Amino acid sequence: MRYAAEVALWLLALGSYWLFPDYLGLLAQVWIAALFAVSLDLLVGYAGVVTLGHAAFFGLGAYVAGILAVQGWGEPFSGLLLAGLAAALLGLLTAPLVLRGGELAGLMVTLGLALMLYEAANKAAFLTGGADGLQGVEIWPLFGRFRFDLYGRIAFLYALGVLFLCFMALRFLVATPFGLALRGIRGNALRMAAIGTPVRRRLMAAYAVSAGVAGLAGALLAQTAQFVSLDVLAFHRSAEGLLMLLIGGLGALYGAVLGAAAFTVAHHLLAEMTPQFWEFWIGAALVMLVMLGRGGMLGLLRRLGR
Amino acid sequence: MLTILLDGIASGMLLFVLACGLSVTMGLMNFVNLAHGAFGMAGGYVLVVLLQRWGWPFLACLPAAFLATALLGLLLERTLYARLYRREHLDQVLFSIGLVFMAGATADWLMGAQQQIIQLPAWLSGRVDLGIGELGRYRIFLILVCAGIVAGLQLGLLRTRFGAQLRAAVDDATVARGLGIPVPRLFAITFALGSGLAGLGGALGVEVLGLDPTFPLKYLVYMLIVVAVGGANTILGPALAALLLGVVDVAGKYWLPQLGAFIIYTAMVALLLLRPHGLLAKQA
Amino acid sequence: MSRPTRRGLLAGGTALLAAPGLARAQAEPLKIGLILPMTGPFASTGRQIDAATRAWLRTNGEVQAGRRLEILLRDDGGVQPDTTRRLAQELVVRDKVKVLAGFGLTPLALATAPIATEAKLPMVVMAAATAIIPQRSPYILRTSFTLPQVTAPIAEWAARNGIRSAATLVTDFAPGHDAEGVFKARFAAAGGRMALELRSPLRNPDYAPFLQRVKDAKPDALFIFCPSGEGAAIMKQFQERGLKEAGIKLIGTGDVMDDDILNSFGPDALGTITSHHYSAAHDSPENAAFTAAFRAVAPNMRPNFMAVGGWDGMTLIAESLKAANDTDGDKLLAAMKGRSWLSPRGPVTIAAETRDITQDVYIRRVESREGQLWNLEFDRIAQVAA
Amino acid sequence: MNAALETRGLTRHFGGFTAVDDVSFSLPAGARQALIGPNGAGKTTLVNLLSGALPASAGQVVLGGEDVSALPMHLRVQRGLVRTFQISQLFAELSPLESVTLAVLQRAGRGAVWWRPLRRHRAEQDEAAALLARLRFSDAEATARTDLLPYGKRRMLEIALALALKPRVLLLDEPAAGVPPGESREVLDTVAALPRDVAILLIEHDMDLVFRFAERITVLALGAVLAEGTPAGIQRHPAVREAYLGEMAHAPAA
Repeated sequence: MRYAAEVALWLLALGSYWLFPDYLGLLAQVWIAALFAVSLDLLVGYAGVVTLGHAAFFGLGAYVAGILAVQGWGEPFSGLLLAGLAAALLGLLTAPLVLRGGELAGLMVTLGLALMLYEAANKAAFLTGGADGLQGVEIWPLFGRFRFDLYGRIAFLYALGVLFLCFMALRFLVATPFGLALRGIRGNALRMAAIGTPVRRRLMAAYAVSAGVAGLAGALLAQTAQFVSLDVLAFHRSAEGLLMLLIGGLGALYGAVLGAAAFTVAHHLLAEMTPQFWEFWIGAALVMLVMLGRGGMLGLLRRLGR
Repeated sequence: MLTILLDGIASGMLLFVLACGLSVTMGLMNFVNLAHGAFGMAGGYVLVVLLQRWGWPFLACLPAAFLATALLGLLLERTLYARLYRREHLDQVLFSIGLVFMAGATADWLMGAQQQIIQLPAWLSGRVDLGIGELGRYRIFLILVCAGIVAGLQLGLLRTRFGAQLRAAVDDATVARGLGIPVPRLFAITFALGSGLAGLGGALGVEVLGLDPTFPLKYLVYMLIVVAVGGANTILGPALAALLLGVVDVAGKYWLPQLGAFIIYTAMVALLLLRPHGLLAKQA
Repeated sequence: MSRPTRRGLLAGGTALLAAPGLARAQAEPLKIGLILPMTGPFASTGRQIDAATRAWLRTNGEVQAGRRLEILLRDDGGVQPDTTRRLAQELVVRDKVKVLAGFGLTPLALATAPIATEAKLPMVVMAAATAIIPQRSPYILRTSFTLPQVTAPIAEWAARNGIRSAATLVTDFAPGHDAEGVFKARFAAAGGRMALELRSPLRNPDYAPFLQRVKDAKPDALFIFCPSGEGAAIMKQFQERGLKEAGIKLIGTGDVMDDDILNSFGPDALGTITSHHYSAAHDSPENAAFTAAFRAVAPNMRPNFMAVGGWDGMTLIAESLKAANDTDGDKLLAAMKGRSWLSPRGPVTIAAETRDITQDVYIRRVESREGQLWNLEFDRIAQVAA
Repeated sequence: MNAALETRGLTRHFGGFTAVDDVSFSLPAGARQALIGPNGAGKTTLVNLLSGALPASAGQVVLGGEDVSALPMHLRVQRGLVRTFQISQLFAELSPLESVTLAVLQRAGRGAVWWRPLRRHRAEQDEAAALLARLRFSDAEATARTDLLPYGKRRMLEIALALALKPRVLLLDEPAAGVPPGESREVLDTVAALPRDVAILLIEHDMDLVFRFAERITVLALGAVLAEGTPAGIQRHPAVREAYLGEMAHAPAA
């Protein structure tokens, strides 16, 4: 039953390629947003570390992939991989700072670090293009054959493929002893220490993995849009990722995908219908969602299923 | 040199008035209200409408901005916020960001997207030579008003019955309830007070911080910094944090403009790492 | 979303009245993808251009050369270039637009340039003003202005009018760098001395410390460039810091003395001298018609330089459509290159080589007329190339 | 004699207040010892110092001859020093089976395995299931969400989590707190049935349980060791009677 639903969901995702051929660009953005939200879910939903600065890793990944391409290395897969590794490394380096203090302090440190990175990218205009964005990103054809086209066909398939692989890897990860340990830490970090678990080391590992996946998402954006702007590091990117995750439902990975799809599509439709007031309706939907129940869309589905 | 210091103090004071309500909602009600800046924006727009369109005197607009936003805060607290006190922080984040979006779009619809500009009365514009340096009259006015508010809050918290009840409730809401303190009413009044102060801060800030529909998000980060660095639950902690923030920010932009906002964020991260529970908190 | 419906009715009416056009009105409409910041910090740019395009359609009719001009408006929020780019892509792929237009800020236009190239569709930049933009794609044309174009005149005017030393304060992004570079070069060439060069961040700027530095440096004049709408905040601080009393003249490009918000600056703005290609107070029958049409659509706004960019963009598209009598991108582009017309700002030409706009630039002074503030033009530099 | 656990001059201040004051005592291998004392004597603070939940202001904690004072809690646990909590510290959203499996995996050094799924760790899961069965958890109880279990079961799970770690030294912080008398004996019997090489320190209020269980008793008052000896000796100890047992004499099984 559960597997059937999962398979159906992925088939639907792939099928949207033929169902909505005019929306491939938007759908590629959905997959990228979903990957970002999934990376957040590992951290927030499983390990229980709330962050307001995850855009730092998304943005770093985007800039690494983008700068590589500008400097003459436009091969997509290796660029993607390097971007993910760079983001994971940054995650590993900053994790001790984030995990040092209490909940609020840690939250603010994530925010502060992301803002610092934003400013750094803004000032390092020689490398990043500053506020004008990184120009001249040219990505080579996928497998040396499939050029990123105007219709977004290759972008769609590439982004969905990377999302699927990362999702399955994370799905595997959360079902290992390591994944169980993260859930344990989210449930009760004191007890985890009392059964001998090096809590900080586990959280650092989770932070690095999550950062790496976020970096992959950022790199996907840079490669499919062939452009990077400061915006990839902005606060609202972090906030939107969190919103998608909360809308979809925490701690089940699929919630992140659902939330990202719902948020991106709703945003798009509303912005198209009322270019000036879409924010109002998004806001109203969020308020309603919270007032009506918890657990996001996944929680709603589960309650309906009962 | 002195001008820079006083400028920093003025903007820090203003930040404190904007943020102190947030520190109370976080500390007392344990509610992460990211929509706090929306009350500041509301207060700003009240001032703009009263002053620019209806021609009220400036000094009458300030209490009006306070009252209007306090009332708005009370209304929202009773209808929406009160239902969410026991929910997870993440739910509160989602809810309050939703409110920010709605507030921004509403302000845009009612007032337009442009920066609002006000004309101060003559006695508040221009500069005075204090002998030690020149300072804008409005900055002096800001410092005086905000210092008055800090002093009033601190005294009110220490000397009044309401303040005593509030402190008891902050320490332990369950015990306070057991002692017969009407906690829901206390929460409502405090929330209204915090919203009103944000509104007043927003009104005072139109001249200095500017005002447009992106105000709530634009200053959210600054307000969060004040609360996180200052520590929730106290008046003096956030006040000190706000002053520090204001001075460092202004001084940094004066002497090291090429570093921009980098300084302020670095300072925040450093402070958080050194004193994770707030400037004045006893460190565990 | 009732506007297109209303517009549809209107178009029908126009077509009926214009009997000769009736048969040709059956032709496939020309879809124009208009991408503007309608929300966010630069929303005023989007509102101005949107209003101007609507005013244009009301004045000139929706049917041009037998085709209905259909505008598909999209909001990119002004700060996310990848959104602008995706919207452009969707407009091309899904909505089959034949012209892309709008583009409030430089990064947004730059991010979209490859789409225009790949789709082979004209991209009419109505606002963004960095010099390099049209070089990023052979399909980009511009109906607004470039910063070098409007900056050079004020630099030379300043040097001619007794200003020996100047400071610059520009927003830290490409147009700002353009303005800073050109001002410095022209001012120095004319014998002036640069006292201080400052750059303020694009987002969440606080101008107070910058202006304090300017005051302490005591130049004869301060040259300012900032995005449309930010001028108010600078003016405030300029007044409050007492730079005027300290004998520092405020000069700049017209972005600072934006017509949209000029009235709210108060009397302190009086006497400020700027150079720009358009003032709402420009004295010509074309401008009178334009401002009247604009007011009819947006009674609470005064058209500014953004609006005129939008209006002229529509003129360019419609005139080229008439000339090409085809919606093919390359044919439209060919018809657009080298086109000249009489704009509300004066005579303009889209230079065939650069695809950028050649126009008159005016030196203006803020003055009060009938209780309102206006940028009154007192000098003109004819036909400045971009 | 080689002590399993020993403290030397262990001290902890909170501001101006000294909660634990220069405590030196030792727990021999295989001990069945109790730590008693009136409310506020510093018992829980002492457990927190021993387990590493709190850093000591001064003094040392020596585990099997090794000074562990500077080690964080999880490293002390890995060396065999395990505690339970007076107020249950459980994983509300996990089942008892998952919770105990976590502990078993951690003990077995497989807590961070990320390359093999949980379901292929049969041995650890079987061990956890066996332990829970031994503590009379039904299959349904073992797989239900922990926060839905009755209170008594949750107290048992608290102990199960400790036992799963196969401790050398076990600190039980009021394991029967809030458990009805019948069940509390069951709790203690489970503990008493542990192998003799496990040293156990029982912190307890319930004198009945203490005298049933302990072979030696340490009395803590005002943060300092007041007396130490056999149950009979402690009962006769005049200072203890005055400071502590006196007030309890009326209700020995309170």
